[in-house]
Amino acid sequence: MKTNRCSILLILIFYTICLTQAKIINKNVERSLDISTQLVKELTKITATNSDGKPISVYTFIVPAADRKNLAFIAARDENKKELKYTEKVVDGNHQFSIAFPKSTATEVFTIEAVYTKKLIPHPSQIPQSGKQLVRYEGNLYLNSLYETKSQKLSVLLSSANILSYTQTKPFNVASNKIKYGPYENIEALSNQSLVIHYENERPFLTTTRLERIIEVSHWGNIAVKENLYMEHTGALLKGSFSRYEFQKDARSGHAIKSYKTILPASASDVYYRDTNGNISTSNMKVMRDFVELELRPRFPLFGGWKTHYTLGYNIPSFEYLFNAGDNYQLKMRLIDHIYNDMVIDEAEIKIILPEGVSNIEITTPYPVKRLPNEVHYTYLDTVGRPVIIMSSKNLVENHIANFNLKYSFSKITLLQEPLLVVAFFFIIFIIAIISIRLDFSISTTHSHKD
Amino acid sequence: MESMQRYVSPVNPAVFPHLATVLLTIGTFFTAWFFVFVVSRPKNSKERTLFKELSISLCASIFLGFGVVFLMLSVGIYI
Amino acid sequence: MNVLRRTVLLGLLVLAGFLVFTAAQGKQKTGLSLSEKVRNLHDMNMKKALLRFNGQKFREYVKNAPRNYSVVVMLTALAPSRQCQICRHAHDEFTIVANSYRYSPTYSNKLFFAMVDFDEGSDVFQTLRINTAPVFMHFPAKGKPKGPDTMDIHRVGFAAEAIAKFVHERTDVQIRIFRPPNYSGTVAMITLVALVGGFLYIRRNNLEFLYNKQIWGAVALFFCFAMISGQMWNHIRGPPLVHKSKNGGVAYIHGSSQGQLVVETYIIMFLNAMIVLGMVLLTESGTQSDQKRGRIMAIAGLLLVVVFFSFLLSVFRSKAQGYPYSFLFK
Amino acid sequence: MNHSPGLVSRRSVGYKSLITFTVLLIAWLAGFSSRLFAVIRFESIIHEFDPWFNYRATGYMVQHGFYKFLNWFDERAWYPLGRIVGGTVYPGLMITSGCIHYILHTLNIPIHIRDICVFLAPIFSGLTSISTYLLTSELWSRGAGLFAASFIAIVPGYISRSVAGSYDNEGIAIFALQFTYFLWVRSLKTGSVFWSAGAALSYFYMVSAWGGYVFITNLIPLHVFVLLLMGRYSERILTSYSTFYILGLLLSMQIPFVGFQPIRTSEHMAALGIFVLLLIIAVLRHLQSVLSRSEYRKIYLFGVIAAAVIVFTGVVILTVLGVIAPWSGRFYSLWDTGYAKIHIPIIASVSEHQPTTWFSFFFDLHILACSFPVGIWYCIKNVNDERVFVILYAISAVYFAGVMVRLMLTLTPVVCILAGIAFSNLFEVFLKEDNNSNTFAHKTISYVEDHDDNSMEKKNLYDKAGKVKFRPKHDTLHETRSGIGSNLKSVIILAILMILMMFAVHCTWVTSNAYSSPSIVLAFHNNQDGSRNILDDFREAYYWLSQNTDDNARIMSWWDYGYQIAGMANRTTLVDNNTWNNSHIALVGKAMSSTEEKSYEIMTSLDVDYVLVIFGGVIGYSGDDINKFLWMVRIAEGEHPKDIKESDYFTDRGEFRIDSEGAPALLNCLMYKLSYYRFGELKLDYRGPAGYDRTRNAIIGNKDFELTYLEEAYTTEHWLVRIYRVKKPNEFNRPSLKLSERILTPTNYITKKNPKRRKGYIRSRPTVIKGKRTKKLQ
Repeated sequence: MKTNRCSILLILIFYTICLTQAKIINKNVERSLDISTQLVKELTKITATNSDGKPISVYTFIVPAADRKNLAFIAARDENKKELKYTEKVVDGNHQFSIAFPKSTATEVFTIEAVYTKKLIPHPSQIPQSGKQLVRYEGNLYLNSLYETKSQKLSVLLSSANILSYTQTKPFNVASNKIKYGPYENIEALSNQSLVIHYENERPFLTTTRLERIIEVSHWGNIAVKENLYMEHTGALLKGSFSRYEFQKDARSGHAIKSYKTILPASASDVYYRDTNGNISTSNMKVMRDFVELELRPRFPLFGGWKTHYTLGYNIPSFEYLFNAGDNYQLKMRLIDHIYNDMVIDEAEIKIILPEGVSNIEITTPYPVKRLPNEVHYTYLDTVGRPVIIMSSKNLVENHIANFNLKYSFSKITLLQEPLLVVAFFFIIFIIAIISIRLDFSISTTHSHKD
Repeated sequence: MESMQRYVSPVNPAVFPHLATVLLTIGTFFTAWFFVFVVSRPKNSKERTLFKELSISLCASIFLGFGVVFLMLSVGIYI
Repeated sequence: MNVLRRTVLLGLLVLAGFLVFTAAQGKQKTGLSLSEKVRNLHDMNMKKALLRFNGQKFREYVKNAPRNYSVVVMLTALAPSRQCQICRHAHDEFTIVANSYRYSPTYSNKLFFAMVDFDEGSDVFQTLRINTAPVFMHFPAKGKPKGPDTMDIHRVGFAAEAIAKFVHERTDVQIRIFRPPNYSGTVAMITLVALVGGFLYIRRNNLEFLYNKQIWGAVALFFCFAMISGQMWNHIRGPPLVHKSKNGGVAYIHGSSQGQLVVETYIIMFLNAMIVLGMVLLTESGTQSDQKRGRIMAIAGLLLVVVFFSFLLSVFRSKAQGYPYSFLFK
Repeated sequence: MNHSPGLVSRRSVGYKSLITFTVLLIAWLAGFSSRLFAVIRFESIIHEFDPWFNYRATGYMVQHGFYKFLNWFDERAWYPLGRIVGGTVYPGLMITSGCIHYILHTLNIPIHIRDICVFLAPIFSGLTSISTYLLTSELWSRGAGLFAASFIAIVPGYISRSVAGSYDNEGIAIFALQFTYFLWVRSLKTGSVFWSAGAALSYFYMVSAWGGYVFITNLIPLHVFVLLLMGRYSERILTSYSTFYILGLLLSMQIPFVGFQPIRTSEHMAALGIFVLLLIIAVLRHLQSVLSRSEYRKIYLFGVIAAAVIVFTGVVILTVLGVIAPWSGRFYSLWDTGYAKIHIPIIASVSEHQPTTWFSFFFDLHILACSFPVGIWYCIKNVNDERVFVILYAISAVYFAGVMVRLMLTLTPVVCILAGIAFSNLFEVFLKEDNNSNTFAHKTISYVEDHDDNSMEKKNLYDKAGKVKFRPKHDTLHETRSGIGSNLKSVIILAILMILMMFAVHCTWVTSNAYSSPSIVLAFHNNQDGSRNILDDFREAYYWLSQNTDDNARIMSWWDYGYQIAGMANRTTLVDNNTWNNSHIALVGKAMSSTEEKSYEIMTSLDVDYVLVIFGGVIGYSGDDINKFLWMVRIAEGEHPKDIKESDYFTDRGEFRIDSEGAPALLNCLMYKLSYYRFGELKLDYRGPAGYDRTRNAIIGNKDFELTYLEEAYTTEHWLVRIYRVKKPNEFNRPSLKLSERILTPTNYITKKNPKRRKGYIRSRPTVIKGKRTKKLQ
């Protein structure tokens, strides 16, 4: 009922659009849907042709409004894995990503990678400690497209072979933890056929509700990184009581998160892992060749709905990320870094603290982020304070791990400021001593003046 | 951009602790000297001693100052 | 006919009534009424706070039914022939409780304190099936005494406070214990003061010795030694003099670091004193004019200090598990 | 020892003060670093119980400011009563660390308040040693002072309360104590108002820091009194004492927690009495100067007697009238040693209120314990005003230390002073050159050298090499000497140094083994491989509470853990470590020691959300709640003798056992159930039986039971802390009541809860009877 009404509406839109531009059809569409983790990773390979041999200048890929808030990351690439630029606009409810092709031909083969978060709904929403975590995926069996599709396939990758129910639209077949739909021929544009899969997913549903990442640059040759993380298990909630006995009895306690691995940069040293109550003594570090693997165990295993919060920090020698020519410096670092595999970050705030006395700062980020007004940070031996650059962003996933690029200029002489400060401090003390001598107090006031 | 080379600290971080110890010891030595000199200073004849005191204290404070800074660096307070 | 039957019936009724009446009379005679009991008890209590029952009295006032008061009874054997030392103490404590209840504002006819001596009421002991003394029992106003109505003296002891607590648990009567002030201490103090005063009075013409620092010093040192060697602990905890181990041996040193024995503390006191003496000798040896004397004092002092300190250390070591250090001998 | 600086050449004065300075510095460093074991082994963390409250209060003050702190009503403690923190703490500690925090932050030194709190006590230990030096050099000589400073820097009796992380009042109070005494002695010697005013100020700091200030208020008057008895009255005493008393009185009354106690309680009356006495004597002295001898004698006798009588009777009368409060219980238990055991079970239940064995004297003081009487001896031998003070200090302190273990703390400083005097005398004898020409310079120099490497020894704990290079120096020093004989001298010196060395080593051993474990993180070495494991269960549980419970959830636990829950989990607690409300604690104890449904009534009446118990049975941790359980029962019994009987929790043979022979009351009480819930199924090792309690070494008696009114919310990794959630009434189906109970409940419901209805019932009765009667009549 609802669907066909909106489909009518969509068809109207479709006509309006068809009037404007030439008729593009999707010759072949291969979608692969990876819902084996807490993310939904959708990779769509589209072969589009223009019916009237003209080259395709712009291809418009649409995402329904309902999914837009879940869409964390989207990118389009052509055959040889080259990024394609796109612009986003909203046309009555649908978000249209119009992809422009630099050298446009009549037939374009390209892939669109999209990552959705919070699209797998645990069902039932509460399970006991020993229960299995079941989730539902709801989506569209067909590609949401403005264009008519000749043939399309869909392959779904699940985390386990334990599938309770799934949409059965012929033709389809089910391998152990794979479902293959299609090929479906001649799908009308904007046609919508609901796809529902209800299956067991024991992968950790761990969300970083807030990440505060502080990068402090010191020109004495060190870059200190400190991350405050607020974690929450966003899977099915724990129903009833937690029993340590049960937990100890069976080693695999399904959906509970005991530990996870964080990957730090190669030369990370003096790592600390603590919270408001002090050190968390349960973590061990493995130094690999080109990264440091840190296995973090929270103080307590995380069950559905349980939260935790910790601080992770480490030092990196400056030559890893800091470059200079004369007095011009450039900091190339990851805006956010790996926390755990298939991570989801609801909101992140990144602070970059530069040394005292830097000037004309300019920053370029790999993807648009929200710039907050700069602040001033005071720490040891500071006089005027250090400039702090603050950025924030929402709904991030692993694909967002990319370098930012920060340029500033700084004169080496200012390095001497701090030592001289201390020297001055001591010297003043000595001067005071000298003066007090002149005023004829005695240094050792401990003579017992007996009369 | 590629003209830039990697930035290394003016002082090799490996030597921070040694530097700190050496500078601090020298600094304390000067302080002790200053101490004795000032305490056992004859009450009369101010000027020459004043200059000497100032010079000693200057040396002391320079060594102590740098020593303290390197001490902080070596314990991981990167200022 | 009918009349006759009526008269007979009447006669029977009268007879029955009479019988009943006489029976009632008889009952009246044999047992005291409740009010009488209470009155008697009260009168007795006026004379003595702690009522002394024999078997018959006990049955009369405690066992027999009509009671609205509860009685706390001490069953004991005070006769010297019985050789029950504890009973003496128990009796004293119990009288203290009884007195302090008797003269407390909460005094009423609801509660009485009584005692039964074995030699006066042995039958009571048989009826209650008791073969030990002393036993504190509470007879509630209604019903028979149950398990918790017998005071567990093995656990709580029979100090007056404990008895008062027991009474308060069983019957809601709060008793504040008024111990009759223990005069022995004060008497001793007064005599001491008197002696000292008299002494001073006799020696009033020369009070030099008051300024004798040696005496004062000795007193102060003795006090310090007493405290350091844990005499206060002994005073509070009352440890045994020595340990008799199973195989007949006698242990003078308590094994653990938690406790100590009386003899042990004396030993320690002695060791401390020796060490102090040694140090004093060492210090004095310097001030001697005569060199030889000084030498001897120094050597003696050194020996005293070193030997006794290492001895003390080894005693300490035997008590502290895993203490690594020792000086001369283990 | 007191000399005019003119005699000796200025340069030697310079060296002397330099060496003095160095020794004090080294003492400070040694003391500081020997208190860091806990930080090095574990981390910079606040230690056991009370420090957590101080830390929390400090954090509050730093966050909200001083005035907010002063009238802080903490509704997270003693639910539902709450606690007026500002009026019930000694704020000195918080203010001190708060000020440090403020200063550092104005200097842009961003140090977290936790670290300041952790390191406050070690830093103040340095100040303590300096003030001890000052006091001792007032009393005897600078050499003795250096000895005393080095001793108190590392003596375990003081370290036990001032290791890094034990953020407690004593840490700074000892400094205040020593400094007050120093200023008092100085003022007594000089008779100047300046010093006595300083003493009053320092006394004010002491009052603001610790309840132990009562010791000062009684010791100084005692000193004055004894001086009067010894006929050592002088204007100096009059000046300094009257200044000190008046100022100190006024200042001490500024502390909210102290308030009017200084004029209302018996503890403070001695000071007042002495003050009056002193004034009267002063007046009499004055009269003596004006009157003739004969009449003066009469007046004198009369006056003194009258004064004594008046003061005494006045105090007694006021006490009887209740204007002056009698001795407070904790204080009274110092005199009547058996007092607490009978009347105040909570005081008796604390282990540090026990008397002191000789073992712990030696454990805490080592050689000082056996050498400080020498100091007393010499102080008495050549006595003067200030030495009278130190003698009294020693005597009283040693008595108190004998009565209570925790008062060892007040004994330690005076022991250090006197031992310092003793040893300095010793070395003075044996390092003295025999030709007595210009003795003093050499004396002090030799002194100073000696203290120098004496405290070097203290440092030797950290580098053992140091000592060796000093020995030859001694021999060279003494070879040239004649008299007692240089060899003998050097032998003696070596022996004494050896003993001092052992003292230093002992101190370090004791500190590292006994006094530096932050009882919230446990460490144990497992035997097969020497590896060191860390049990972090407490923080695990508290952090779980702070993260996964409602922000104002109410948590019931035994009072030991109240402060930690408030500090680490930041949740509301029912009872905590300042045990001001006995009945509340007894209520919790009752809930713990009665059956599940009975305690559910109590818990709902206190609307408890979670119950936290400590259970050591899995890892063999002996300090858990089952071992404390008897105290809960006793304290509960004290308040509710009807419902709780200690005897019910013992077996017939009067023993406390948790296995199947255990008393039924114990096996079914809440504490037992919460501790052993699902423990019966757990096999610790393959051979061992299930449900084997390692702490009590027994198989638990009540194995498989289910909880009706609570559910397990969380249990830490080693089962050390177990948290249960109290179910809401709609969350469980109550066990069906038997018919009798069903009848019973409404009756006592009417009688107990609701008197109105009963009244109505009574009123209705006569009317009915009347009605019948009237019918009959007609």
